[in-house]
Amino acid sequence: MPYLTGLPLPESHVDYNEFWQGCRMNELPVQKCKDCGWYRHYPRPLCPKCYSWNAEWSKVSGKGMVWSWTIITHPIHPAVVDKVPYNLVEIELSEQEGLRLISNLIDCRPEEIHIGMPVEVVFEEVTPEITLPRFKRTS
Amino acid sequence: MPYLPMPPPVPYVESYGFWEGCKRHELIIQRCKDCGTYRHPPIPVCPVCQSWNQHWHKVSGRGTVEAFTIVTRALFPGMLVPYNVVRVELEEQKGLLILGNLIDCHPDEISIDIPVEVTFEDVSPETTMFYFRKAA
Amino acid sequence: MDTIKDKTAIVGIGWTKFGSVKRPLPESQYTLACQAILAAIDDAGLAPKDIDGIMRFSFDSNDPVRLADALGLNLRFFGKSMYGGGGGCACVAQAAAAVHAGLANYVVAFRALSQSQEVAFGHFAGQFAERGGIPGLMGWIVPFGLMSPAQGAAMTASRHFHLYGTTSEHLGNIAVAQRKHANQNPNAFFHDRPMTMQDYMNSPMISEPLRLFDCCQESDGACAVIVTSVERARDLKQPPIYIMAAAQGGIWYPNSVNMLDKIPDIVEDETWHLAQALYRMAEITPQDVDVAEIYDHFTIHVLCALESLGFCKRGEGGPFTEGRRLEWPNGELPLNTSGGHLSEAYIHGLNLIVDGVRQLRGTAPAQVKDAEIVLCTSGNAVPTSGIILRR
Amino acid sequence: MATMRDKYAIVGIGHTDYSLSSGRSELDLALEAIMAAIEDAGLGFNDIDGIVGDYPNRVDPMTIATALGMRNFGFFIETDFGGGGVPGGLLHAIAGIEAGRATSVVCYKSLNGSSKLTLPGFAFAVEPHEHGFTRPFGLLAPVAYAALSARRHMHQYGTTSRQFGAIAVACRKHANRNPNAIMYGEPMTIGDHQNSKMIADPLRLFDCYVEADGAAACVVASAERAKNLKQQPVYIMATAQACGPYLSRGTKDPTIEENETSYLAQQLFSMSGLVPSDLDVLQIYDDFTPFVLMAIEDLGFCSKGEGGPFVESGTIEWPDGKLPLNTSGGNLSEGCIEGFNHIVEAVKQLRGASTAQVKDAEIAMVCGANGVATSGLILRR
Repeated sequence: MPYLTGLPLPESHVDYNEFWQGCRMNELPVQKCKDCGWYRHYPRPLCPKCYSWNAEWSKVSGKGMVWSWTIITHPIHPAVVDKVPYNLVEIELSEQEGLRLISNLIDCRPEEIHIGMPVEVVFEEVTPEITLPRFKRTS
Repeated sequence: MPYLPMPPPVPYVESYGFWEGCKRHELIIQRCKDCGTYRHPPIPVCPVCQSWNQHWHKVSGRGTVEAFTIVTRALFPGMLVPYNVVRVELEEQKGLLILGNLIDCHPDEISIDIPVEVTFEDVSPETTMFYFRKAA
Repeated sequence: MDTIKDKTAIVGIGWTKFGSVKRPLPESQYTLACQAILAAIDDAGLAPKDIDGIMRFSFDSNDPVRLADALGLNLRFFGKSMYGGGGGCACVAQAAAAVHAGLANYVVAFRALSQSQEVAFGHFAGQFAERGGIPGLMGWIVPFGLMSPAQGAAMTASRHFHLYGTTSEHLGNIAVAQRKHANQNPNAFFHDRPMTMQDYMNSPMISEPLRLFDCCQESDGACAVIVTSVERARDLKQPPIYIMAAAQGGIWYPNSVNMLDKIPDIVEDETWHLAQALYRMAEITPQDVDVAEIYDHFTIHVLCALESLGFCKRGEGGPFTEGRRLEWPNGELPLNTSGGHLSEAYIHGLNLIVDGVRQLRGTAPAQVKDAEIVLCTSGNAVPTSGIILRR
Repeated sequence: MATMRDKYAIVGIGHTDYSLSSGRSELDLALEAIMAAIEDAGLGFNDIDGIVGDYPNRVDPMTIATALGMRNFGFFIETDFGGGGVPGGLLHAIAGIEAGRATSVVCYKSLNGSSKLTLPGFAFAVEPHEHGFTRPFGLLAPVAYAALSARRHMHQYGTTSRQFGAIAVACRKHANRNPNAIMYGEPMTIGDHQNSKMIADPLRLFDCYVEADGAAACVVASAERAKNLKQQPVYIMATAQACGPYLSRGTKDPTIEENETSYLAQQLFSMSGLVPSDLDVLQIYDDFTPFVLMAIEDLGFCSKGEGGPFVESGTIEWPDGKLPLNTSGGNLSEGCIEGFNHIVEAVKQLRGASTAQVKDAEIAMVCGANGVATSGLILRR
C-alpha cells in the first residue's frame, strides 16, 4: 500500500516525461548537463550554469539525506482531508549539494525523522502509469 | 429544450438578480437610480455617474438585431451547426446590447435591424434561459 | 509632457521554428521561450547575465522565476501585459519605460506558445462544454454558443458589412496579400502554399461571414525582442532600431464581455485612441508609415484597424484594401510582410514586431525598399497597444 | 543615469472593510477601494489615466475603467507574482508616468480569499506542470513550503517556535489597536501561540496569515502634481523588484546569503541612499512568520541567523520597539490583502494617521513576499 494515495498525480508533459518513465522502471533519472556536469531538478530546457542545451537523464544513486521535513497535521487541501497526519520531506541527493526533491518517508514515525538522516529511494507504483519515488531510512 | 446543447450560466454575485428575473419570465436590466442609465452586463457602479444606487428594472424585451453570425463549424462533438448568435439592441437605450439566440428562425430570415422580442425557456428547475424571436 | 520618443531601441530579435496544431513542434512552451530569448540575446551581442528585465504575456506560463531558473538571470524588473494579443506591444512599451526610468538596462519582451500542447485558443471554449455550468462573464455568451474569437469577429464583420457595404473580397484582399508575403518567407507556415482570391473564397465558412482563411493560425513557436537605452544600443552588435513611440489604447465600454465581438460603429475605438497617442509621441502622420505590421487575428480586425489608425476613414477600410495597396513589393502600404498571423505564424504579435525590426534592418524576407518607419500594433477589439519604430 | 528617488508620491489611499465574509464580489470590493483612494487624493475619477492590475488579474482594469467612466485609458499593466509583486505595482506606475504615458495611476488589490466569491474568467493560462514534482507527495499549499524552510532555519540557527511566535504576537498586538483588523478584539499571548493548532510542524495556526475579503488601493502621481493635491504627499524614495536563479521554485534555503530579498534590499538602499538604521517602521509581507524572520535578516536589519533573538527582543513591537513591524496587524492579524494593506499602512504611518502610530515616523519600508519573485518600497514623509 503506497504511503499516500488519492493525491493529484503528475500530468504527462514533454519536459518531464523521462523522469516519470524512469520511475516506472524503478530508476531515478535526473537531468544532468553533458558539458559542465551540473544536475538540475526540476527539469529545465538548458543548463543555467553554462547555457549548454546538451543534457542527459542520469540515473542517480537514490541515496541522500533529509534536508528538511514537516508533519502535515491539518488538511491543507481537500485531497488530504482523511490523510493527515503525514510527513513531507525534502531530500538532498548525494550526487550534488543543493540537488533536492520533495518526497515522503515511508518507514518513519514523526519523532524518528531528523535533518541529516541518511535515506534511500524506494519506488511505489500508484497507478499503472505513475510510480512515485519515495524514501526510507538507509539501514 | 435549450436552443443549444450547452451548460447553463452559473449566476454570480452581480448576476443573480438577472437570472432570478428570467425564472419569472421577466427580462430585467440593471439601472442607475440616479441618472437612469441601463447597464448590461451588471456592474456595481454606474459607468455614467458613478453612483452605487441601482435597481433591477423590467424592460419590454423588444429590440432589433444589431449584429449576428451563423456558426457553421462545430467546435466540439455534439455541437449542432448551423446555429445563430445575435446581439440585440434593446429599445430602452441606444447601445444597450445583449447577446442571445434567435429561435424559430431560419438563417436566411436573419438580418441586421429586424425587430425581435424576448422569450423564455425553462430548461431546468434551476435555470430559465432567455432567447429572442422575430417580433410579430 | 516628456515622452520616450527615440530614447530607447530594439537591439536584439530572436525567433524559433514555427509549427501548428496540425504540424506540432516537439518543444514545450518553456523550451521555446528559452530558445527565442537566447537567440535575441545572441543577436544583440549580449550575454544572458546582461538581461535584468522581463516582460511576459498574460496566459504565458513562463513566469520570471522559471526564466531566471533556466537562464541564470538576476532580474530587477518584471511585469505582465494584459488582454492576450492586445498586450504584445505593451510588453515592449513597458520594457522601454523601465529602461527610460533607469529601472533596468536590458529588458526582454517575449511570447512563447505551444497551442498543440496547451489550450488552443480557437477551441478553449470546448472546456466549458464538459462543465456543469458556465461561470462568470462567460455565462453571458458561451451558453448562446459564442465561444471562439472567430465567432465574435464574425459578429463584427456582419455589422461592418451592413453599415459600410464591406464585402468578403475586401477581407480576401488582406488574406491574399499576406499569403503572398508568406511565400517569400521560408520560416512562414504557409511558405509553400500560394493562395488566390478563388482559393480564399473557396475556403470553408467558419462563422458567417468569416471563412477559414480570415482566421489566424493556432501555432507553436516563440519570439523575443530586447529593449535598451539608445546610449547602450550604440555599442552593440546590431544597428539600433529606435522606438519613436510606444502606447496603449483602451476605451470605456459598458458591454464588456469580450470575445473580440467589436462594435464597428464606434469611430473613437481603442485603436483610434492608440493611434492618437502614437502619432503624437512619434510626431508623424499615417502617411509617414512605410510598412504596417497590424495585428491580424482576423482579417476584419485588420480592416477596422486600418480605419482606426487613420489610413482611411471609418467604413472605408473595404475599398482601401483594393488595387493591391497592401501587397509587397509595389503596394503603397505593405502589410504584415512576414505573412503575419494568417500565414506566417500566430505568435501573438511578437512575430509582427520581429518582422518590423527586420524591415528596418533591411533583412526582411519581403524587404520593402528603403523602409524607414514601421508601425506595429497589437490585437484590437480588446484594450490594445502599439509601437512606431524607425531606423 | 536616471533615478526615480523622490520623483513620485502616493497621493491617495483607500480600502474596504476587511472581513471573513463580505458577500461581495472582488469587483465590488475593488471599486470601493479604488474610488475611496481617488477621493482621498482629491482627484476626480476622470483624472485617473492609468491602472496597474492585480496579478492574477482577478479584477479586469477594463471593467474598472468602464465603471469609473474613463473614456480612454492609455496605460494599463499587470504586476507579476502575487504577494511578491504587489509593491512592484507602484514601480510599474512610476515607469508609465515617467514615460509620459499617464499622470495619475491607480494600483489595487482585491481578494475574496475568505468567502471565495470569485469571478472566474478564461482558462487560457497554463499551470506550471512542475506541480507534478510536489503535489503527489502532499506538498499542496504554501504553508508546507514555509514549514520546510522554517525547519531548516531552526536546525541551522537554533531558532525556536516561540521566536516565530514573537512576530505573530507583535502583529496581533498591533491589530488590537486597529478596528478594521479581522483579529481586532482578540488578544494573543505567546502562550496562545504555542497552544494554537499545529498545521504543518513546526508551524501553528497563528504562524499563518488570515484569509480575508477586502480590497485596498492607492494613487501614484508625480511629486510636482502631488504638491497641489489634497493630502500630504508620501514620497517614494525607492522602488525595486527582484527575482533570481536562486529561487528555483522550491523551498527557500534560509542560509543562502544572496537571495531575492537581499537583492531587493541592495537596490532599495542604493536608490534611496539610506541604511537599515534610517528606517522608522517596517511593513513586511507576513504570509507565514518564518518568512518575516528571514526577510528581516535578508533586508539587513540583523545578520543571518540572528532573526530569532532580534524579533524576540521586542524591537518589532509598537510603541516601545525601535523598529515596529506591521503596525496594522499585517496579513497575520489584520487580514491578507496580499500585502496591499502593508502599503496602505505605511502611508498612514507617514501621514501620522495609523492606529498604532509610530512617533515622528518619517521613513517606512514595504517589502513583498519572499521565497518568490518579490518587490519593495521605501517611503518618506
